Amino acid sequence: MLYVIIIFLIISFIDLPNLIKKDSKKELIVVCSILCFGFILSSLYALGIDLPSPLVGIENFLKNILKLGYKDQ
Amino acid sequence: MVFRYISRKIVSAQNRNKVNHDAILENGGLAISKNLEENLDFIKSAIGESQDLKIHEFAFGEHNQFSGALVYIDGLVNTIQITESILKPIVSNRKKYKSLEELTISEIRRSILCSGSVTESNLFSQILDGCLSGSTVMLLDGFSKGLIINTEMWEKRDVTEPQTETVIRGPREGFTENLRTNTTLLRRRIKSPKLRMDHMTIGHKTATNVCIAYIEGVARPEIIELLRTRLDSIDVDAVLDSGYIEEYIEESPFSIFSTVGYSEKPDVIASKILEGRIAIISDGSPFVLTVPMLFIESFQTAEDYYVRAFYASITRLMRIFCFFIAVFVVPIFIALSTYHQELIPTTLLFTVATAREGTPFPALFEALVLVISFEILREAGLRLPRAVGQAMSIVGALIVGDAAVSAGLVGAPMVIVVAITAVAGFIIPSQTDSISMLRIIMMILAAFLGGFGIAIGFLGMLVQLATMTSFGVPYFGAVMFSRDQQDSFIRMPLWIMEKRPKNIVYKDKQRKEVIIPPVKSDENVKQKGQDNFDE
Amino acid sequence: MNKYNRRIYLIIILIINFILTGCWDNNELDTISIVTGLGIDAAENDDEIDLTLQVSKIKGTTGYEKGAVGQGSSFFVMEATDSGILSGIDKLEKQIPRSIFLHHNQVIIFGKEQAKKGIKKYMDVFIREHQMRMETWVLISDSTAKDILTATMEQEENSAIGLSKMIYSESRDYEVLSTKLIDLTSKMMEKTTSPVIPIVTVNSENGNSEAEISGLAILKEDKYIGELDLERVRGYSWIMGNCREIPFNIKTEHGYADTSISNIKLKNKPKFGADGPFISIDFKGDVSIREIQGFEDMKTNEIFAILQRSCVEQLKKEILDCFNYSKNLNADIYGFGTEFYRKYPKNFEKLREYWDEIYPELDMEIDINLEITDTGKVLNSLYMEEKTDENR
Amino acid sequence: MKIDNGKISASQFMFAVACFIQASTLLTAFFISVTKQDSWIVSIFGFLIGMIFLWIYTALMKNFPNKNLVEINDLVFGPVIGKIFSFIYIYFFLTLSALNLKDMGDFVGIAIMPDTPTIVILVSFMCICAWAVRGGIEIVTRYSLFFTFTTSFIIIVTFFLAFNDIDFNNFLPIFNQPFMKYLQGTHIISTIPFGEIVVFLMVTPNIEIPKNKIGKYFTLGFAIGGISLILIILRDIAVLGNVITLFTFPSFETLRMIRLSSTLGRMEVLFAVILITLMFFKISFLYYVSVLVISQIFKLNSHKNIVIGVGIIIIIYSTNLYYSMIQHMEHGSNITPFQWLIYEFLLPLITLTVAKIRKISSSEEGN
Repeated sequence: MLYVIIIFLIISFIDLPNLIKKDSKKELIVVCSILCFGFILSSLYALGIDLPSPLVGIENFLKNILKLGYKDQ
Repeated sequence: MVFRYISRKIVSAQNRNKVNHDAILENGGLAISKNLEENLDFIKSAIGESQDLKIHEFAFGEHNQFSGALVYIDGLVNTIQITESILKPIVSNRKKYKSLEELTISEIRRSILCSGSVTESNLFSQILDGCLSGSTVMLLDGFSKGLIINTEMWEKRDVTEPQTETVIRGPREGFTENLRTNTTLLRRRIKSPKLRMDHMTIGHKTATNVCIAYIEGVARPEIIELLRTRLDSIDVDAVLDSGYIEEYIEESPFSIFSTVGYSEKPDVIASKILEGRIAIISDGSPFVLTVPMLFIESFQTAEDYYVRAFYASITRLMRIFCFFIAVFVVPIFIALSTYHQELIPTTLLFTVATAREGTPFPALFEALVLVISFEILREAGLRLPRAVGQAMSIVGALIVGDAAVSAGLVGAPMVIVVAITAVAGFIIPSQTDSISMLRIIMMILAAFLGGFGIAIGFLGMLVQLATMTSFGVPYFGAVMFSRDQQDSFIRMPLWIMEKRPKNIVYKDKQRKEVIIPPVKSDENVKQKGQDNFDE
Repeated sequence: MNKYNRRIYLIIILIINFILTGCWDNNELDTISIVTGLGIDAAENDDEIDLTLQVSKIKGTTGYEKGAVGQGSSFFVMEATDSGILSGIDKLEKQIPRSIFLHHNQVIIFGKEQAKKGIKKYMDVFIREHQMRMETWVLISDSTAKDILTATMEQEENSAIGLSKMIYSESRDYEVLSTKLIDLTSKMMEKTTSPVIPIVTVNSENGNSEAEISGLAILKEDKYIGELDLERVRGYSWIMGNCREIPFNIKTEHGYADTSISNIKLKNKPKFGADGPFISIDFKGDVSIREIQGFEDMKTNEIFAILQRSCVEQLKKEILDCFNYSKNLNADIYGFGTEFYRKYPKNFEKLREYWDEIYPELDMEIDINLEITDTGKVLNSLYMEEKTDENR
Repeated sequence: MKIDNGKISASQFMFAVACFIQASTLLTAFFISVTKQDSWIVSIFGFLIGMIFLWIYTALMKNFPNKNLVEINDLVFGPVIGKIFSFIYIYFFLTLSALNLKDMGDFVGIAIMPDTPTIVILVSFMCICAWAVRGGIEIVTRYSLFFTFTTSFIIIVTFFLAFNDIDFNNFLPIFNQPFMKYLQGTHIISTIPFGEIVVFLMVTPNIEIPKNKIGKYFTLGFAIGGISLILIILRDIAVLGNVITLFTFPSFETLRMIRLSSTLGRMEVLFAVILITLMFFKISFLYYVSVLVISQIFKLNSHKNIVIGVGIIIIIYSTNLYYSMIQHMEHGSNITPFQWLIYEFLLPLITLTVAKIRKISSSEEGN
C-alpha cells in the first residue's frame, strides 16, 4: 500500500507542476481526475479488494436478459 | 527530486546575465590614439610582457621623419613575408613624402604594401584580435588608424592517414588541425560553386574559427537556420575540439545514442554534404561534425561505396549483426543459464552446468566483473604508447580470463561469450560508447527478468530510437518503407540510387539523371546503335 | 531540460523500481538438478505409484582438480512412492538441496505391472504440467522402470539419453517404434484406437547393461493386454506406412534371397462392402535384391519372377498374421476406427459403440505389387546361367 | 482540432493493420475449442465477414477523411448523443487493451516465467508502452513493417520446420459438427481478431494518403493479417490434430514441438519473445487509441499528460477482468462476441446510415 502511495507521489510531483504552470484549468481537472481514479483503483488492488469487472457485468446482462449467449454443451 | 535539482541548476546557469564579458571586449571600444607611444603602451598592457610579443619600430620617409611600429606574435607569423612585403617597400619607398598630410593610411595600403589581405581599423579590439590570430599590425605615429596585414604561417601537421578510420580501399587522406587545409581538402573534392562555407567564431577566450559547409539547394534551409541559431547560442569560454560543439548542439543530450556524426576523412564528409547534410569544421580539431545524423549512418563506412555493391551490403549486414551480438549475447547467455535452461540442448547444458558448478558468484555478478575488466584492459591498451598498448590489451585479456577460469571464479563459457561481445563491439567504431552502456543495461534486465527482461530492453531501445530526432529528421527512419531503404540495411548498386535520402534533402533531389543499368558488352550496344568498341 | 525529458525519467524510474524487485524465477544452474528420465512403477497398494527420477550428476571441473568429466555413471536415481506424480516430485524435492528441473526429461517409462493396471490416470499431469514436453518419448519397460533407469550404459552418460538417441535412430527405419507423448495422448483421445508403446528390455551382463527395443506393447482402454514381437512389428509397420527401407529375407525351395523393400506407396481405404466394413489396402513398393543364395542355373528373369511372387506371398502372410493377432486381442492398433470415422463420419457414429464387436469380423483385402528395381552391382550372379545371346 | 499531428505514411498504415491482426494469434484458443478441426474453414468465413466490417469502416473513412471517430460521432449525432457513443467507445477501447494485456500477462506467465507475479510483468510492459504512446502515432506505428515482416517470416519458417510432425488427415472429418458450432466459430473469429480494426477509425486524420486510395491500403493490410492468421490455424490443426482442444495456447504448443535438429529443440522461449514484441505493437496501439479518445472528448490540447493515468487504469482493470481463466475462456467463446458485435458492427453501421440519411460528410464541408 505504501508502495502505491510513493509511486503516485512521484508521478504527481513530476507531472503536475508544469500543468499548473500552464494553468489550463480544464486539462488540469481531467488529468487529476484520471490520476485519482487510477490511485483509488491501485490502492484497492494493493489492499486485495477485488472490484467486479464491468465486462462480466455486461456479459451477464446480455446472457440472462437478452438470452444472447451460445449454449455451451 | 534529484533531477529537479539538476534542472534548476542548469536553467539558472543559462540565464545568468550575459554581461560579464571578457576584459578585452570592455575597453575594446577605445579608438586608437594618434600618438604611437601611447598605442604601444596600451597594447603592452593588454597583452602583457609575454615573451613572444614582438614590436618592431621603424622609421621611413625621405629623411626618416615618419616613425611606425609593427606588432606581431612571433611564431604565428611568416617573418620573411613581413620583411619582404611590408618593411622593404615602405622603407625603400622612392616617393618623397614631406609631411603627414600627403601620406594617408589608405594610400599606404594600396600602393606601398604588396601583401594580399590588408584591413584598416581604428578599434583596439580588432587590432588585438588580428595580432593574436597571426596577422601583423602596423601603427604609424600621427595616424589614428592601424593596418592589419594577414601574414599567418605556423607549423601545420601535414595530411596523413587518419588513425581511427583505416580503410583498405578508398582515399587515405585525413583532416588536420588547420581549418584552411580542411576547407581546401573539401574544396578539392566538391568543386561546385554551390558549396557554401560560412564562417563563425565561437568561444570568448579561444575564439576558434568554425566554418559551416553545405551545398546550396541540397541542404535544407530550416536545418541550416536551426544549426546557426544553436551555434550562436553557444556562449562559452573555450572550444578546443569539435567535441565541445557536438555537446552543445545535439538534440537529446541524455540519450545513449549520439545524434551528431563525426569523421576524419574528407571523402566521407564530402559524400555526406552531397547527401544534403551540413559539415561543421572547427579550427584545431581534425574531427569534422556532420548534422543531421541518422542511426543507420554509424553502420555505413566509407568503404561501402568503393567496394562492389554485393560485398558492401553483406559487410553492412554483418556489421548490424555484430551490433546485436555486442549488445545482446551476454544478456542472452545470462538469461539462458539462469531463467530458461530448457532452451540449451541437453548435452551442452551439462557442459555449461559443469563449468558453472564451482563458481561462487551468480551469473550477473560474474558477467559484470568480466565485462568491466575487459573495458579496463581496452582503456589501458589505448592509453599506453602504441606498441605497448596493443600487446597489453590482448595479452591481458587472455591471462586474466584464463587465470579466472582456472581459479574457479568464473565459468569458461562466460569468458568466451564476454570475449566475443567485447571484440564485436569494436566493429562499429562510432557506437562503441552506446554499445557498452546498452550491454550493461541489458545484462541487469536479463538478470532480473530473464527473457522477458531482454524483450523489454529491446523494445525500450526501439522506442528510444524512435522518439529521437536529429535536427528535425527522424533518427531511426531506416525501418520505414521508403526510398531510404536503398542505402540503409543493404546498399543497392550505385546506378540504382538516383535520388538523395528522402527526409534530409531539400529541393535538388536528383543525384543523377535516370537509371541506366551498366552496359552489357554486346546486346545493349547493338540495341542503341552506338559505335561499339572495336569500330 | 525540457519537460519532455523529465517525463522519460519518470517512466524509467517506474521501470527500475519494478525490475529491481525481480528475480522470482531466477534459479542458477547449480541450484537445479536436471531430470533426464522419469519412471512409473506399480506400488504395493493400488492407488499409489513408485516414482523414479534419473538425475544427471554434475561434477564441477573447475577449481581444485581439473580432470575430464567424472568417469563412470554420471547420474543418480531418486525414488518416492506417492499417489500422484507431482506430489511424489515435491516429496523428492525435500530430500535434495536442488529444485527438480523437468524440461530436459528425455523419456517417460511405465513399468509392466503399472501398464497392466492402466496409465490413463497419470497421463493428465504430462499434459497439464508446464515443464513436461509433448515430444518426450514414451516407453514400457519389460520389467520395472527402475531397472531401465538404473542401468549404466557403456557409451552414453546415462541410460535415458542413450535410449532417446537409440529411439531417434531406430525410428528412422521403423517409424512405428517411437511414440511421442503427443501421439499417445491423441491416440488415447480417439476412443476406438488402442495405443501402441515400444517395449524396452535391459540385459545386463558383466556390469554394463545394454537396453534395446524388443517390441510394441498394445494397450486397450489404457491397459496392457499384449505385445507384438519384432516379427509382427514388421507386419504392423507395413500397414502403418511411413517407413523408409525395411530388410526382408525370403526362403523359397530354390534358394534364399535377402532383399529390402523401399519407397513404399500405401493406400488403406476403409470401405463399407456387402458384408460389412472392410479395409482395402494396395501396396506398391520397390524390391532391391541384396543377396542371393541357391537358384542353381536358372535364368535371371525366372529368378526375378520367383522372387517377386514369394515376396508378395510373404508380405501378405506377415500383414495378415499381425492383423489376425490384433483381431483376436480385439485391439484396433491400426486406428482403422478413426479411418472409418474420418471417411464416413455420419454412419460411423452408430458403429462407434459396437466397434468392439465389429473389429474382430473386420476383414482386409490386400493387393500388393512389387517391382524388382535394383540388383546391386551385378545383373546376374555366379549361380545363374551364363547370359548367352538367345535368352537375353 | 488535431491532438497529435504526427503523420504516418500509407504503407505504414497498411502494415499496422496487418501487424494488428497478426498479433492476435494468442486468442485462437477461443474458437478452436468450439470447432475443433474445422477451425480453418471457420477462419476463412470469419475473414469474409471481416471484409463486411472493413467495408463499413472504409465507407466511414471516405465520408469523413480528416475526422476521427469522436468527431464523426459529434458531427453525425450532434454533441450530446455523439458524446454517449464516444463514451461507449472509451469503455470498448479500454476493455480491449485490458483484455490483450491480460492475455499477454497470462502468456508470458505460463510460457517464460511461471513464478513471477503477473503485476510485475504487466507494469514493466506498460512502462515501455507508455513511453511509446507518449511519443505519439508516429512512434507507435514506426516499426509496423519490421514487426509484420518478422511475424510472417516466423510463420513460414515454423510451417516448414513443423513439417515432419504435420499429418494431413488430421483435418479429415470435415463438416461433421452441428451448424450452430460453425456459426459460433465464425462469429467469434469475425469479432475478436478481425473486428478489432475499428480502432483504426480513430487514426484517419493522421494518415497521409489521397482519400480514394485508403480503401486499397486498408484491405491489403487486412488481407495480409487474415492470410497469416489462417496459415497459423492450418499449421496448428495439422500438427496437433485432435489434441488441439486441450491447450489454452495451441499455437504455442506447436512451437514447442518444433525441433531444428536432434539436439536443438525446445525453441519456445525464442518464439515467446517474438510474440511479446508483436503484442507490444498491438497493446501500445490500443493504449494510444484509448488515450486519444479521452483527450479528444475532453478537448485536451495534448494527449501526453494523461498517458500514465490511463495506463494505470488499464493495468488494474486487466488484473481483475475475469476471476479465473475458465471464466475467461467460457465467456470469451460464448458471450463476448455478441458484445463486440455491438461496438464493432452496430454502432459504425448506425453512424454510417445516419450520415447517409442526413447527407453529412465532412468532405463537402471541406474543413
